[in-house]
Formats: sequence, C-alpha cells, structure tokens
Amino acid sequence: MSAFLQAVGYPSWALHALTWLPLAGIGGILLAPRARAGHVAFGWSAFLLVLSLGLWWSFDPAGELFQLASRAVWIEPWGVDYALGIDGIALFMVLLSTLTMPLAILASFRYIRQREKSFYSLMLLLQTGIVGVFVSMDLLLFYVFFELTLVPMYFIIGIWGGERRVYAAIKFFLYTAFGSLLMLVGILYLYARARSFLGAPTFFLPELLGTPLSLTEQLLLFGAFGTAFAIKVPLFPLHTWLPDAHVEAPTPGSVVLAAVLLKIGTYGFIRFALPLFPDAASHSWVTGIMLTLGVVGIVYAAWVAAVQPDAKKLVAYTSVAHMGFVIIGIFALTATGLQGGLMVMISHGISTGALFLLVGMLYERRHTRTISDFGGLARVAPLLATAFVITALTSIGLPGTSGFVGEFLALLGTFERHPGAGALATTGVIFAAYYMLPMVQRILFNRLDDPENRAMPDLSRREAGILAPLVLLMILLGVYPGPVLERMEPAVEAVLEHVDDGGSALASPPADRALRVEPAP
Amino acid sequence: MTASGFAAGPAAQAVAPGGGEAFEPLLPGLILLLPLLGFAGNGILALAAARGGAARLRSGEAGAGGEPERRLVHALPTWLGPGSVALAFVLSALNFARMAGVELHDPVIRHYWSWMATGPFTAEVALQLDQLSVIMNLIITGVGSLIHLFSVGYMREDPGYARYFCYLNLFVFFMLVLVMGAGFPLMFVGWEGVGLCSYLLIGFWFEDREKADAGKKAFIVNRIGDFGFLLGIFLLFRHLGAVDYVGVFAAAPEAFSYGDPVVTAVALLLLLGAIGKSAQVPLYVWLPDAMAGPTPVSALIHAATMVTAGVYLIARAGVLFALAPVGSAAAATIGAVTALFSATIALKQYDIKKVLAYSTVSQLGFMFMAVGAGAYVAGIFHLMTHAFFKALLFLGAGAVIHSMHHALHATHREWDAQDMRNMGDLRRYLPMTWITMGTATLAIAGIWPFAGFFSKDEIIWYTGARAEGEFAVLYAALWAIALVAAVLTAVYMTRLMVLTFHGNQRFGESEARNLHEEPVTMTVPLAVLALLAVFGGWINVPPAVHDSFFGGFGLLPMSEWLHYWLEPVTAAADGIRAAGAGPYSESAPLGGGEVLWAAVATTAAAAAILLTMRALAGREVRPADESSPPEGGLARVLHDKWYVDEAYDRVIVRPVVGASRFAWRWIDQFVIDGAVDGIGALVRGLGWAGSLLQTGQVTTYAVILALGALTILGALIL
Amino acid sequence: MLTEALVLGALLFVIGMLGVLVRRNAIIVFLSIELQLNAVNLSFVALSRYLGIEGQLFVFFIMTVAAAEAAVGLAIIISIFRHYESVNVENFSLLRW
Amino acid sequence: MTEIVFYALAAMALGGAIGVVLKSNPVASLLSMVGTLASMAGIFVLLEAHFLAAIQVMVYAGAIMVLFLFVIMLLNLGHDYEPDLRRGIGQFLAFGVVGTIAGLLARQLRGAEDNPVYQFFPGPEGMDRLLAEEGIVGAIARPLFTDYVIAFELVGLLLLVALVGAVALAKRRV
Repeated sequence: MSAFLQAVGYPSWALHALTWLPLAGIGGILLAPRARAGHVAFGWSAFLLVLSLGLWWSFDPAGELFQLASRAVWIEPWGVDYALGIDGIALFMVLLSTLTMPLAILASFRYIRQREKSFYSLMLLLQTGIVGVFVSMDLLLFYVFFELTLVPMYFIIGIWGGERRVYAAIKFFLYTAFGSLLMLVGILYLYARARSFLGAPTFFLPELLGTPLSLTEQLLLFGAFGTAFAIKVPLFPLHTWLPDAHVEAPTPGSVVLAAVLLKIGTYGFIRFALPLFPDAASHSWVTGIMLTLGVVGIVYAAWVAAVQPDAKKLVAYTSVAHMGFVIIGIFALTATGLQGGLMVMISHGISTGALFLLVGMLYERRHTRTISDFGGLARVAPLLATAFVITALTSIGLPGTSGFVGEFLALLGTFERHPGAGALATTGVIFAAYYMLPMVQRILFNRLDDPENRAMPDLSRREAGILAPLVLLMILLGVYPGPVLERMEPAVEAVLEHVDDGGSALASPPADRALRVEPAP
Repeated sequence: MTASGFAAGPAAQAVAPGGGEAFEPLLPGLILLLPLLGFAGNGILALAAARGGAARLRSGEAGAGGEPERRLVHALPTWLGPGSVALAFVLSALNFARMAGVELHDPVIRHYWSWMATGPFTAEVALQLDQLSVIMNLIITGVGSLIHLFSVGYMREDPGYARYFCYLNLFVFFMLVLVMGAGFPLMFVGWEGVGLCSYLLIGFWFEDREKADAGKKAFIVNRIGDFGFLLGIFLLFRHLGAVDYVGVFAAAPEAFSYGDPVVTAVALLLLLGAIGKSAQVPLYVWLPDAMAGPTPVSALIHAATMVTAGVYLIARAGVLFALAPVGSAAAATIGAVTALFSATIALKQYDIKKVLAYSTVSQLGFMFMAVGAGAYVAGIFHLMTHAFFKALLFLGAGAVIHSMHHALHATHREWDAQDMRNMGDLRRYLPMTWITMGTATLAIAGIWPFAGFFSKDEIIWYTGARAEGEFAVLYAALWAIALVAAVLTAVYMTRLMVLTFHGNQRFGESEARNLHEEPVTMTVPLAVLALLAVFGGWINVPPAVHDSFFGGFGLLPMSEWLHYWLEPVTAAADGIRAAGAGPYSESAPLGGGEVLWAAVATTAAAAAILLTMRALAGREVRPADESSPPEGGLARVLHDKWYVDEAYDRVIVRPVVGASRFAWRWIDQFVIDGAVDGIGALVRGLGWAGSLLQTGQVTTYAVILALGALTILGALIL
Repeated sequence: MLTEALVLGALLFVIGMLGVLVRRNAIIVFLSIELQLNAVNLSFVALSRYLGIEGQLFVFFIMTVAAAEAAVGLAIIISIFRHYESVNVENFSLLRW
Repeated sequence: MTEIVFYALAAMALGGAIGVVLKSNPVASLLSMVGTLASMAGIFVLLEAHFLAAIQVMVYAGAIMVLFLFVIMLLNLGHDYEPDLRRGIGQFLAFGVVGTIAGLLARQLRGAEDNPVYQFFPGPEGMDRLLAEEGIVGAIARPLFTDYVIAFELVGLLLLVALVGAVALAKRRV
C-alpha cells in the first residue's frame, strides 16, 4: 500500500489536496441541481475520506516527527509561509475530520430542507478550515484557518439552527472571536520577539520554538493562546457558549462542532501553547489552574448534564466533562496522560458525534428533544436502541470501548504526577453514569405509552450506515488501540521533551532537535 | 484474536521444576471466545426478533403472531446460549485436568496483543492460567451452564428470549475475562463488563420502570466501587510501575514494607471496588433491588459469580492485602458487619427473592471475613460452595415463582408471585423443588455434612484464629459476630422454607390445580446443584476435622485438596501474613479446637432450625393483601431494611441532584452566562450612550467636527 | 504679504465655519462651505508664491470639485425641499437611527 | 500701494464673508458671497495668480453663484426674512470654538515668510521667472496636461458624474 502511495506521489500532494479539494466540491454543488446538492457534497467528502485514508499508510510511525511536510513562501516580507505537515497527533485529527464530514453531510439529508446549496458549500468550506488548522505548521496560516472555521459554523448555526439560533450563533462567534483576537496579539508579539532574535521575520513554528522569552512573557503569551484554546475546548468556566450552540445548531453542525471543532482547542494546546511556552506550561501555577479547571469541569459539567431536560443539551454538557479529561491529561505533562488525552479526543469525537446524530434522528422522528417526551423506544426501534446504548457506554468510558482507553490513560497519567487531581477527576467515572444512564433509561426504556413513540420507525438504511462505522470504531479502538497509540507516541514524546527542557531550548535556536522538519522539496 | 496474537511470550513456558512436564493450556482463548460467539449469534437473532416485534407493534398487531419466525428465533438461542457455555465448561475442565496432571508453581500466561502501551505504562491482553483462575473458570462455566439450561425452561415464553441469552453469554464472557485476565486492567474490563451485563439483565424487562431503575442503581453504585478499583490500579502503577499480577506481586514485597501506608491505601481502594461489586456495607443497596431481573440471572450473576468477584479480587491480590494488615482487617470487619446486618434484614422479608438476596449479601460478608482474616482458600472455598447452594436456592425460588406465576396467571388473580405470604404448603405440588431447596437450606445453614458446614466452619475458625497479635480484639469480636450471623442464617432460611413449602396453603384450589412441577430442563440443574451442595464441601476438609466424627473418622472420601491446589497462588500472601502477623492461633478466642467449634456451630444451627420450625409451625399466615407490615419496633425496622435506602436518598442522592440543579440554574445560567450576557449588555449600553451624541442634526456633527479640529490644532500648535 | 494672505484665509475659513455652525438654512450652510473652500484656495495661492505652481493647480482642482459638489448638493437640497417643503437643517434628522 | 489695495480687498472680502453669515435674506447672503469672491479674485491678481483670478470670477462668482441663485429662486426662498440664526448654547459654543481656532491660527501664522523651509522651494523670484518663461496660462497648463493629466481627466469624469447625479437627484419623479 505505501509503495503504491509512494508511486503516485501521494506524500507530496496529499495534505494540499485534503486542505483545498473541499473547495472544489463547492463548485460541484453550485452546478448540481438543488435536490442533488447533498449527494454531491456527500460523494465529494466521501472521496476525500478515501483520499485521507492514505495518510495512515504513508505516515511512518518510526519516521520523522513531521511527515508529508512541505514549505513554501506565502507572504515574503512578513515571513509568512505556506507550510503543511502532520505528526502523529495531527494525523488522527485529520482522519477524524475527514471521517466526520461525510457522516455529518449524510445525516443532513432529511434535516436540511432549505438553501441546500449554501449549506453544503459551507460544510465543505468548514472542512477546508478544519483540515487546514490541523496541518498548518505556520502560525499565521494556522490563525487564518482557525478563523476560517468560525465563519461557516456561524452561518450554519445562524441560518439552519433552532429557535434561538441567532443568539447562539452570535454567542459562539463572539466567545471564539474574543479568544482568537487575544491569540492574534500573542502571535504578533511572539513574531516580533522572534524577528529581533532571528534577524528575519518568520511565522514558521519550528523556527519560532527557539525564541527566548522571559518567564513573564511566556506566562502572558500562554495566557493569550490559552484563553483562545480554552474557549474553544471549552474549559470551565468558558463553556457556556457550547450548550447554546449545540442545542440550536442543526444536527450536522452539532456533530462537526463536537467531533472536530472542540478538538482544535486541545490540539492548539498540544501543538502551540505547550511547545512555544514550555516554562509557562510547566509552571506550577499554570498546571495547577488548568488541572483545577479540568477537574472542576469534569465534575461540574457532569452534574449540570444530569439535570438537563433537553437531550441535546445534556450531550453538550457531557462534552465539557470529556474535554476536562483531555485537559487534565495534557497538563499532567506525562506521556501517558497526554496520549490518554488524545485518545479521549478521538473517542469523544466518535462517541459524542454519534450521540448527536442519534439525538438528531430522534428529533427528526418526533420533532422534540425533551427527554421526557420519549420512553420505551427500545421496543419499537431496537437498532437505534442498540446503537444508542453502545454509544452511551462509550461515552461513559466502559472498558472495551474507546472511551475507556482514553479516560483510563488520561487519569493514570494525571494520577502519576498529581494524585489528588487524578483522584478527584476519577470521580467523573461515577458521575458519568449519573448523567448518562438516566437519559438512556428515560429515552429507551420505561413504558412505551405515547402513541407517537409507538409509531416511530427504526433506523433507515442510511441512518444505520451513518452509525455503523462509528460504532465499529468505538469497539475497535477500545479493544485494539495499539496502532493509534503507537503512531502518537513519538509526537507526544517530542512535545513533552520540549516542555521538560524548556530551559535548554532557549540555548539551541532556531532548529529544535525535537520538532524538526525536512526542508521543502 | 489473530493467529499471530497467539504467540506465547517467554513467561508462558512454565516448566515444572525437576524437569517435569510443563502445563500446556488447551486453547485458553477459545474458552473466552465461545461465549463471545454465542453473544454475537444471539445478538443478531435478538435484533432480528426485536425488529419483527417492533414492526408488529407499529402495525398495531398486539398479539404474538409470526409463529414460524418465533420458532427459529427460539430454537437457535436454545442451542447457542447454553451450548457455547457448556463447551467452554468442557474446555475449562480439560484445562483443569491438564493442570492437575502436572506440578505447576508459576502461573502460565498467554499474551495476545498489547492493549494499551504508552510511555512507561503497558497493559497487555493476556490470560493467566493458574490454579485460582482455573477453579474460578470451572465454577463460572459449570454453574453457568446449569443456569443457562434452567433458563431455557424459565424464559421460554419471553419475547426477549434471544436477547436474554445474548446478555447472559456476554456476561459469561466478561466474567471469564475477569478471572482469567493476567493483570488488573484486564480484570477491570471484566469487572465493568459484568456490571454492564448485570445492568442490562436487571433491567431486562425494561418497560417496567422499577426494574429499569434497579439496573441503573446497580450500575451507579457499582461505579462507586469501580472508582476505588481504578484508583487502586493507578496507585499500584505509580509506585510499582506495573499492573500485571506477576509484576505487581513480585515487586510489592520489595517495594512495600509490612503495613506500608501506600500498600494500605492500595488495599483499601481495591477493597472499595470489592465492596461495590460484592454488595457489602455500605454499598450493598443495589443487590436487593437487582432481584428485579429474571431469577436465573439472580442465580448466576447476583449469587454465584459476579458478586463474588470482590472476594476473588482480594484473594487474587492477597499479597497486597497481606502486606496491609489494616486493609485486611477492614475487609474482615466490613464482611462481618455485612454478614450480621443483612442477615437481620433477611429475617423479616416476605419476598422470596429478597430473602435470598440479603442472604447472599450476608454470605458474601462471610467470604470477606475469610479473605480479611488472610484465609484466602477459605474464602474461595465458601465462594465455591456458596455458588452451588445459592444458585440452587435461586433456581428453586425461580421454579417456585415460575409455577406460582403460571398458576396465578391462569386464574387471573392479581397476586404477587414472589411473596411468600401467598404461598404455603408448596411441597405437595413441587416436591422436587422442595427437596433440592431443602438440601440447599441445610447446606447454607451449615449443617453437617453439607457443603456449607465445611466452608463456613473454616471461615469462623480462621477468623477466631486471628484473635492473637494484631487486631486481636477486633478479630475476636468478628468471630463472635460470625457465629451469631451463622445462627441467623439458619433462622431466616428455615423461615423461608416453612413459609414457602410448609404451613397452611394460602392460595385457592383453582390455583392449586394449575401448579405443576417444572420441566426437565429446570429440574436437572436443580438436581445437579443439589448433589454439589451436598458433597461440594468435601474437597477441603482440614485434617483435624477429617479425622474427627465430622469426617467419619477419616473414612469418608474427604481431603484437604483445595488447600493444596491453591497453595501456589496463596503461598506468597500466606508467607507475608505469617511473617508479619504471626501464625494462626491453635485455639478459638474462648479456647477449644476446630472440631469443637465446628460441633458448636452446627449444633447451634440445627437448634436454630428446629426452634424456628417450632415457632412458625402453629402460626396462621395470611396472604399478602390481607396482612400489614409489623406494627413497630425492631421488626418494623428490619422489615423496612433499617431505612438505609431512605437515608441514602436523603443524605446522598437528593443533595447531589439538588447541587446539580443549583449548578445549572445558578452557576451556569446565572453567574457565568449572566456575566457573559452582562458584558454584552454593557457594550450595548455604551453604544446607547454614544448614540445620544447622534442627534441626526447635521449641525451637531459639524460642531463635533469643529471640536475635533480644535483638539488636533491645539495639540499641534500648543 | 504671505502672512497677511494666510491670516485672511484663516479668518475667511473660520467665518465660513461659523456660518456652517450657526445658520439653519441649508443653502446658506452650503454657501458657507463654499466660503471655507475659497479660504483654503486663498492659502494655496498665497503659498504657491513661495512653493511653486502646484498650489495653483490644486486650487484649480478644488474649484472643479466645488462646482461638482455645488451641483450635486443643490440637487439634493432641491429634492429634500420637495419632500419636506423646507430647507431648515434642523428638520432633517434621518441620520438618527 | 500693493499693500493698500490688498487691505482694501481683504476688508471687502471679510465684510462679504460676514454678510454671508449674518444676512437673513438668502439672496443678500448670496450677493455678499459674490462680493467676497470678487475681492478674492483681486487678491489672486496681487498674488500673481492671474489665471486663477479669471477662473474665480468666471466659474465661481459667475457660474456657481448663479446656480445658487437659481436654486434660491426656484425654491422661492427669497422672501424668507425671518432670522434663522441658531440661538442659545449652540451659538455660544460655535462662536467659542470658531474664535479659539481663529486665535490659534493667527498665533501660528505670525511671521510665515521667515520660515526657513522656503529656501528649498522656488520662492517669489523663481515663480516670477517661471511665469515669464511659460506665460501666465502656460505655467499652469504645462503641468496640468503633463504631470497631472490623469487627475485632470478624472476631475472631468467627476464633473460628468456630478452632472448626471444632479439631474437624477433633482428631476421630478414622473
């Protein structure tokens, strides 16, 4: 397989294609008849998924840290590069995005009944933005893509959303924009410092890594970057945009938001905030605050989730809890914790995406998301119930599902260094059952007494086709996560190594031995 | 489990010392795979059946209908469900025979694949075959097969027949993972997996809200225990860098001194896990509710196997508990308290399954006492005999309920088929059930020569034998509690038998005509288990007892076999305990040897049985709808289960729910969102203030412009 | 004479500004603006004595712009007058939202 | 002599300007404005800007002011004698601001000729030479049609657009 990929030159064009080809699909959508817009979009994104699968083989787990890398000048006088590349972390984020997108599009066929062309165009635009975020190796390029993801999502929520869509869309936009502007300031400051240090302007991440910064500067810059990412994650107490955005967004919007967009925040921490400001990241204040917020988020969000009357809002709050696990895994600054955090990211993408899909399917059938309107669905919709139960169990981290692998490793890694935080976070295991099982019971179990529920159809073939790959992945990653962990490990080690010797990194600019990139071909 | 995955690691080749032949496990993976395949097959059938049912439901056909399909969906699970477990039993037995044929000191480990490996942490998917896991395998698959067989009859009429076997097979799979996994993480997989199956099976009739609630409660309470288990694993890894049994047990004695606080913490955390799974005080509350599931499920999961996982955990981690005397003492104390506490509740319950449930909790308490006293073999021994007689009791109760249900159903009487006040004199209608349950009652009461006599006696003895050295007073008190609890066991079991099978007949003649003995698929398991309940105890008789009257003065085929069999597993823990806490004393706290106290215990139990029969014999019992709960006093408190559920609801559940609501309404919506929206409002307010300047009058703008010009000019010039 | 011319220009400018600020008649306001433009023209011309011919060129351009502005502005005033029957700027408050 | 003429013209211009602001009759204001423009044309002559002086009279005082006059008459505002000076705090503020600006400007403009920056420019002598060489019109026309031809064309376009715009705006809706 990898020989074949090599023969067609896959490594040299794959990332560019995955980033920009979604835009080509927009052309197709605009040309297609209105009723076919969804099919075109699905076909195109499915094609991109197939295309992205090649990354799995062309990424050599034992090879260079950043692979499939390329670098070209974009804006010369400012030192902005068009630099793409993936490591073991970005690899899975890209795959998660390309997997989520066709499923989300497939799930919108029944839901989106107006302005289809605009909707699917925005979805593909979103895909460009997301993939771009994960493959960018230039800070400014990253920022551009980071902002690019914001716009389509804003419109998706604002146009196709529920009743309070405008409020939710604006809240989402302002929250995120506030953070990203702080980050922009941080980027420019870092750029100025790097420029005076290197004598040449650059936004290229590996070159910026060696910039010497005082601890105060690092803490401030970390604060700027961290706020942007923490909002995106979202980290307690910056999370309140999420429930609103999720509840109002159309199903595909929620799916993409939960499965991929939230990951940008945690990915940003790992890719930028940690390596760029190692002393700040390992500063006891920072880790203390982040661990505290993560733990509080886990418990708090679980509690709040448990009393939600709206199923979608409940799932939204569980996202906050899950991302809390990611945060503590990251800021434990252990290999186990970081890999666990990454596994939680992947698993959360799959399971929460699936939960949103399921809630969306329920909504399409009954036009309500209020949990108490359902009951006894396991009798009329056994397939849906099975998928729901498996997904819910993955979400609460039952062993044998991907959720467990992530949570276990994240908690273990946290406990290794911070037993107190680890122990408190582990209570999340209890509270996960506390929020998820009542919902499962009240939707699927109990008496089937509502005639409308009695007439509810089971999963259609299309819906089963959407859920099947996700359910399979949940089990597969739970039983055999080895290949994923193995590919992540070098990248994780590199990040940690960089954080650990933050002091010595100052002495060896600009090319860092840990994050090194092949020169552009 | 791919072919390449079967490559055995170096540790797998355990060569018996002295060049003896090595133990070569026979397809251990297949033991697990068989129930898993059964699960998959039954799962597909269950989904097909459920979809058919759903389609009929939607189209409005309330009736059963679709007979041919029904038959197919029935026939396959009947073979697939019990068959897969029976085959697994055969394989386990073959492995047992192989192991028995060689001298094996070190566990044999089969590595399949690396499950989680990050940085310094590795968790392998590997199976450990040693004496303990093999004997647990035999119990699980053996009792499991019988209960599967029983279920064929019991669940025949249920529309969810295939789903039932699907869950049950999955349970057996996870239970086997639990006992065969070669490390704590894999045990945790089984641990939570069986919890899941328990959840699904308790809520099997999920349309009944109470049953679904019971399943949920079981899962959540279990998760509290799992929290402790997880932290125990984390702590082990933090200090030992290993989580597989071989690594942990090799490193622990070196890393921890006797009584080291870390190992004490580990032991207490693992104990928390065990408490949750094995329904000990204070986390026992889920088990009585778990009786909402089908009765064979109660027999298999909530009596014979899953709930004993806690005992297995402590026995397995014996090295750690031996290093932590406080942890052991805590386990023993909790066990004793539980044994007595739930026995008192069982005295006043009328639901036949509730009595058995509290009895199970109580017996599990005995097992905890055993492993807490360091008598791991005694704990496993009681686990095994308990699996026999308690499974038998539950299946018997199932047969009773099944018959009563049919009888009441046939006469359309709205009575509770599980309430013993509605039964009475059933021995005339269900003789086979009566005999087998009677056997089990004698066994659980500890009457010689039934299995329970030997296992319970050993527990009481070892608890008493710890009443020297560390925690002497504590163990002496526990010993006394154990004796009392043993007597109470005899009392409540006799009460159950009398209310159910003897006394006046409370149901009418029309019901009586509809009562018949169960089909052979249900009676055969009863008979087999009855035999085991009689003779199962003979495999572990201490020499002193063996040579006394109780062993027929050495003539009966009794031996100390189990003790020797498990010795390779428990030797390390025993050694540590002996070195730290000293050897067991030779006499009970009040003096006297093992034989004497065995005689005392069995005599007391027999006396309790006779006295209880006597006390209940003349009493006229009224049916449930004509009787009221006890007026007050201790009887009322026991009937209402010491109000523990109510207290938990008041102290834990409601505050948590209240706090959740507070967090949502006040913190989330008011404080945080209020701040966010407040910032928005502030900006809007500033904008409004600014808009006051905007009069719409061109002149005003011109004045402002002029002022601006003036400002700039002034700045430039001055 | 440069100083005198510039001072004159400044005075004319502020008088024009005064007109803009104190008159209500839109046409007079407009006329005052023309006055201000002329004041600036005067400064340009005066300075072009010293700084070169470009000053005068600029005045030329200003005049054309003023002519265009007068044409369009007066047209606007006419259409406003048709609507409001008034050229009093205090009556125009469409700029207020 | 030049000074006397300049001060006379300046006085006329100022008087006209004050008239523009203070006359309540628009027609009177307009005529004052014409006077101011004419005086300024005179000052342009004194400043050796003959071409602009001519343009000032023809285009400004002639064409544009006539346009204003037409509009005033078209709207029949000529009889509007009521004073429309703004009263109260607005007026006070306006006079204050304007006065301050005037003061500031006057203070700044003292001794403008002595600014050393002029040594880098042609100066009056250079300008006289240029005018002598190129002629009054030529001095302006040459740069206008060479260096600034694009601006010139654009201004032409602007006039065209203004023309069309004025017609479109003022035309009665049919």
